[in-house]
Amino acid sequence: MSDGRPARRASISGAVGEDHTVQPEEVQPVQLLTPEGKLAENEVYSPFIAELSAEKLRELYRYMAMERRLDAEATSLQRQGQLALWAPALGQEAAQVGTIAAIKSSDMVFPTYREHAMALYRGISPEELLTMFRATRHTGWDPREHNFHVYTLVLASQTLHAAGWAMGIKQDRRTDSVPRDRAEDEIVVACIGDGATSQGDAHESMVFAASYELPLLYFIQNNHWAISVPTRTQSRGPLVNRAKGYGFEGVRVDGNDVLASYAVASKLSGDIRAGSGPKLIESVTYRMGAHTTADDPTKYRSSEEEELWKGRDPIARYRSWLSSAGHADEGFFAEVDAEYKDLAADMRKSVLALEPIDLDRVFDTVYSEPHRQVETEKAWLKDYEAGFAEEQTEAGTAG
Amino acid sequence: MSDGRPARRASISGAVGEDHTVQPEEVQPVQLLTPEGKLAENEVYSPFIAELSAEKLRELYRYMAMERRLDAEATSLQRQGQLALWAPALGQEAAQVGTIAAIKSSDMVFPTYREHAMALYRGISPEELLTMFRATRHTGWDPREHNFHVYTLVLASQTLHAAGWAMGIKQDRRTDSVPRDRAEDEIVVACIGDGATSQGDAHESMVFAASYELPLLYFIQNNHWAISVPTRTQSRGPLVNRAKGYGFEGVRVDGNDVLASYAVASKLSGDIRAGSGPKLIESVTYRMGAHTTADDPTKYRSSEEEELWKGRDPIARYRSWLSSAGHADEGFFAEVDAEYKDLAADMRKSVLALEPIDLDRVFDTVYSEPHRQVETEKAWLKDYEAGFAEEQTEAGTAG
Amino acid sequence: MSAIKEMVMAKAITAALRDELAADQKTLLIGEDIGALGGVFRVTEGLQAEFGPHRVIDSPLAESGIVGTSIGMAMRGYRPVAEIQFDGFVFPAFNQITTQLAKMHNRTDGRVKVPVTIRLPYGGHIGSIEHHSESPEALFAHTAGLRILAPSNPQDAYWMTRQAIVSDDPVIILEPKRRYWLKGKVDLDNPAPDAFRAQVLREGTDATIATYGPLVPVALAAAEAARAESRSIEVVDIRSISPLDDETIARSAAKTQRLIVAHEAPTFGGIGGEIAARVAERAHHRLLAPVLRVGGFHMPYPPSAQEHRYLPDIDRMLEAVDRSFSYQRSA
Amino acid sequence: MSAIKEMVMAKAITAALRDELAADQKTLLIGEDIGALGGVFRVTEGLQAEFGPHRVIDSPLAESGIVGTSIGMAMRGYRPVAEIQFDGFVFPAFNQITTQLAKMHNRTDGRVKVPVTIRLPYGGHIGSIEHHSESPEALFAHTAGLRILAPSNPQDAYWMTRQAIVSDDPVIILEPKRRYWLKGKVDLDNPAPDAFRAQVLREGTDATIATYGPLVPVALAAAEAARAESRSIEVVDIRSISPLDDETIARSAAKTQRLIVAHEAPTFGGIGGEIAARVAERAHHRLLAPVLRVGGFHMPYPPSAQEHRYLPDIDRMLEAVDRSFSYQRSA
Ligand SMILES: Cc1ncc(C[n+]2csc(CCOP(=O)(O)OP(=O)(O)O)c2C)c(N)n1
Ligand SMILES: Cc1ncc(C[n+]2csc(CCOP(=O)(O)OP(=O)(O)O)c2C)c(N)n1
Ligand SMILES: [Mg+2]
Ligand SMILES: [Mg+2]
Repeated sequence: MSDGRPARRASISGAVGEDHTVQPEEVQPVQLLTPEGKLAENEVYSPFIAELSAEKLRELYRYMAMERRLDAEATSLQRQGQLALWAPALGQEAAQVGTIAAIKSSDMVFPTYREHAMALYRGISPEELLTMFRATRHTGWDPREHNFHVYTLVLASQTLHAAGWAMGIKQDRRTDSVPRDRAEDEIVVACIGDGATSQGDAHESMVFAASYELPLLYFIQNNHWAISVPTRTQSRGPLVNRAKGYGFEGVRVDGNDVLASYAVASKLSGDIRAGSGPKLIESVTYRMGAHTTADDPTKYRSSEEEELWKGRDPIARYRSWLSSAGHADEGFFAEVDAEYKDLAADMRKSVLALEPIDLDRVFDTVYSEPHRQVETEKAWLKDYEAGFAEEQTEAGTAG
Repeated sequence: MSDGRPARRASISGAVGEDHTVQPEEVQPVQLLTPEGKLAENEVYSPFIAELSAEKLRELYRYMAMERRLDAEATSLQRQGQLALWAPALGQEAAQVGTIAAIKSSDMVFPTYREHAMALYRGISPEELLTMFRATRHTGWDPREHNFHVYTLVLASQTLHAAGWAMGIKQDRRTDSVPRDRAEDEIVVACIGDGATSQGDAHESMVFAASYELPLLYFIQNNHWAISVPTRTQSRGPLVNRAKGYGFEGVRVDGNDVLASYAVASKLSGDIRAGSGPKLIESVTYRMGAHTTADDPTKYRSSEEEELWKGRDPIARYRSWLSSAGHADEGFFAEVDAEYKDLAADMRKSVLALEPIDLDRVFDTVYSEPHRQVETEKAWLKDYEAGFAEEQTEAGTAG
Repeated sequence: MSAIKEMVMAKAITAALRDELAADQKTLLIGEDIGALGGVFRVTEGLQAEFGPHRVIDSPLAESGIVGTSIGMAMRGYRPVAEIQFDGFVFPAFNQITTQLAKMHNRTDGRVKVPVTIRLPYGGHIGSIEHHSESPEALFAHTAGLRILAPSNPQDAYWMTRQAIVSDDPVIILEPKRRYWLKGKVDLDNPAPDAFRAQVLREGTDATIATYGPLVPVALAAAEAARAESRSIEVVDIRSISPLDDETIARSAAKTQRLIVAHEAPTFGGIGGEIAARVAERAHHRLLAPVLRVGGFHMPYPPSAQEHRYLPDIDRMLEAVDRSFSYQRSA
Repeated sequence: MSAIKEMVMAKAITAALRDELAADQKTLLIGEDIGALGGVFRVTEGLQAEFGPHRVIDSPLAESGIVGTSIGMAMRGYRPVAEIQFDGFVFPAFNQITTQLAKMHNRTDGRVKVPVTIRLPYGGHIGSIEHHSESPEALFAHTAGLRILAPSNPQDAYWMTRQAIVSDDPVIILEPKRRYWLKGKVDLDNPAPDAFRAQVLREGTDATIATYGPLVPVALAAAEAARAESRSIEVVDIRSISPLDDETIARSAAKTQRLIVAHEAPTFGGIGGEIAARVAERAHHRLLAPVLRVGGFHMPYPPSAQEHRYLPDIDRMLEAVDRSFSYQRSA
């Protein structure tokens, strides 16, 4: 057998698990607002911003600020033992608000578990949002009401549900049965983190989306970390390139720039509505906080890195532009601050008032139709707990 | 909320499951031998062919012809009820022989289940190859002896094993413990079909390979079909582009051209040996036969298509060039034919002589160390079957 | 007047799929090779031609994708029927089935229904190669939120398939491959008994054999053989694995006082243990012997040249009956 | 002279990993966040700094990839120890575990060994959110080719981990998360009893409670509480789920004549059924009551605000003991 050629000696450097030095091929993200808060011109994307009203521009700010306030409050609730866990979205507000503001309210969104700003934008209340984290119920909102699916923790699973939903859209059109409350040009958004892109399900979703030319927008928030693992462990090159592998377009955007996030999502969702098939956004942002309240980022990342990204804070950047461009004045910002102070107090109250789901209700929703084992066990538990109540009453009487 | 823009009306054509008309972006496969059997010049790849001796060139032919002979014989054995199943490699001989001839015999190969020509090239005997298909044992050969892993039927699973093996190679180098029988510049080949590329495991394998810069060559045989499903259901664009998604190089090659297959595999494996990290080959070929002997291709593909590809037969093409270029004469071809007539007869004999594995042996290899339940059941079965033997003896005596 | 037709099981399933596709626009089929080819077992033969490629969908080769997108379609109001080509290839979909499909209704507090049916050709005795003869039912039964059916004859196959599709819960139907060509009468107008109940197929007094799917005909034959030895065996077709109709099984066991449970799946950790434990709880003092199990061995399904020694057959069932009787003697 | 140290279970596992990494160059750790972070439970803390990133490998976020590449490394002579971050996230790896890892040795006729250890932090009672509190052991136990261990104390955790790593078979170790901070003595020189045998932890005469992992301390406490009512309970720590030491369990059951099996996993289809069936087969006529089971309900693990009503506790175990005694009365 041949030895192949050219017969150069092996010189493979680095070992598995080492921090390799190869730099990913860089793709410049779309940016419309510089870190200094200046507007940059972009032939393709600027027009999407130009037509936004001052009110709309302020609304974007409002949701970003709301998320940040909620985030702080949730973190403190968790510290006080009132939440099982909290996963802050701190730093990702622009990416999320810009993107969701660009699609229709009738477009279904399949979030992962950190899309708090998107959830708020869709009218989900803080206590609905925190329900899962208080562990009183698995989910706090009705996905049908908000066209916003429940959070999915088994990473990337939801990207396949999104693909299935998109298959349903096409089927509806094909059979002229688009539901009344849906747009004729409906699309779906599948959210996913940089880490989760490594899962097989993310791939299978993209395969199905490409094969069936689905109206599906992938929204990758590359926040540089998957808990303690940097994005380069998931991908040597920019994640936006994954789309090329399946033959559809991907765009990399500065996720700390709410205007660029809005414009890119507008452009791509419009293309999808017009029949392009799937598209992908890699939104480059940063998880400014810990992965969750159970995490300790000092173990794996430098404070220099954190400082660097503090300087790129999406809210500060946007706020400075809003003011300088005259879209909002100090009065507006003060008003927003006041409003969210109230929101925080209300939220705390309503979160503390969340009742744990009754176990009977859990039994009743395992299936939608009767199931013998469930019924038997439910009845058993009722008897069993009633026995205790009796014992206690007896004890009470005896005592 | 915004409706996005531009606000064109939806015009998404085609429904899920329909035969879409969008054509995959074409990538011209590397070809060194035209279908007419003429040599084409290619700056990058021709040099790899130029240095092949006539003997080596004939060897390539020999293995292609051997596979084809074996294939015919196995098919007829299956028809006669002597095999549970057969999956012919008919038409894919050049892709397989060209590729495996280009790597070192100490490089591990992880096949799927149709790499018969590669198996033969690695010295696996026909009856070892057919063992699994006779269902007397799950596998017929020792993978360590041939550096050729056993066939893997759960599609794409083996691509992760290949990545793990490649991680082992890097680890060996890192710790200066490269085994004696391995090359310092060892690589791994992971085989996979066009259909199987849709599996999540294929993706995860490529993610690991890219992340750890593994010495791993993916060898996709795109034979146009996954049973009855055409490649375009797995991918709208050429599969070779998948590599781009992960940031490594892929090359598309005419898999019915053994010289191009050899040259491309030589080039890429050389690069990997030199430290490039993973590479991918999409070998465009055709499954000329049925998926397996249980399949009926007339249900899903046209005879025109089959005819078209008959005209691209990889063996005929190569044979005609070998003759015209003077590398082999009629005597050689006659000799090969005669040799394989013998091979076929021997093979038939040895396949029919294959003994089913003893169930005791199956028990003994569930674990490599003793396991209580296995031992109990093995003992029970022994007693149970002994009881029958007794009964029969008794019955014999009584009768 | 009822339309009673003689059909093989595979074609009874085809008929059920056809009838549901015709009855409800929202019913869709998805799977590998189910279109032009009609599936590797030809169960979907003709359906794509009849209902179109948008209702009988050839999928990419990815089981997690098949189940995951079925969940998404179901959320949107469709009733997808997913075919997994063979038992041994269901595992790439295991995560979607276990963590998503099974839980969706419960975790959304009943707001999201996912009426997905998964057709799973399963079991051995077809002389096939690795991964094509397995019985993974216990791996699904343990997970709450899934219903699991195992028809043993064409009539059940027809009606269980229809009932699975119209059920708002996810249902896995185990189709016993080795019985695809078993003939039987299908009454197209009169439903079989409730899919989720067990059924006494043959009355007896000395012992009960309870089983499901492919082994039901074997149990019936064993009962017939036992008659020669003047033993009267009752045969219970379990039919539904989740929910499990332990009531019917225990009633039979309490009556005959001896129970043998059989399945092709390995005994260790199989659903037979669950049945044995439940029946013992309900009928401990009635039983003259412990519930005995007949099943596969604790090994991967062996090469099929040896499957006859691995699979429960008439003799193995009768041996268990004998063993059950031996307990009485020693008591 | 033996080195006996007081340690919490998490650190006993760390020590075992460190000792095996030191003992054999071929031992590697791989998993999500196991490097700089030391794993979300800090079980691998310090090990990457000590042994380097090539031996303590942070993987991409893909469980099938983690197990699949571990298989490949094992084929090449390494001994990978894969960490799955939480029980509920093992399912993407289910196919590699079930169809590849478990079968490789058998299907290659013993030629290819895959000494992979999978560490699986499991079980509830940690007040967490969905998918972080599950007990999937039955879904692995049914599959031949895997060994399954469930330590309940630091000493076992240390020695079972080491035994798992040096075993040539694939081993899944269920690490009871709620006991990670349970303190106990670890004798670093003298191995715990054979990892694959059960152990009588407390002698008793009236009934036996057999359990494993997180519920062992609960069973011991239940036995203590029962003493107040003058009931003498024997406690068996099952320790190994595959192989299952039914001999030791049945011996205890035959002695006390009453057996309760407990696990956090749902009762239906759980390993308790297997144990009940086996013990009944071995000790039917000695048992005064059927084997009773205490386990989770047939539902997805509930929101943790309600887990105290879901999880077996002392009262549930004692209720089962009472129920067991009630059978005697009715007999
Ligand atoms: C299948 C699966 N594996 C592991 C986990 C545990 N886990 C939760 S979040 C996380 C990191 C996710 O990273 P990324 O996708 O980048 O999202 P981010 O947290 O940065 O928003 C991990 C490993 C999980 N939830 N699901
Ligand atoms: C996980 C899995 N799903 C389904 C199958 C059944 N199956 C066997 S071969 C095959 C088609 C494979 O197509 P491809 O990957 O293109 O390889 P080819 O048969 O063309 O060589 C299918 C669906 C399988 N073996 N494994
Ligand atoms: Mg991230
Ligand atoms: Mg193919």
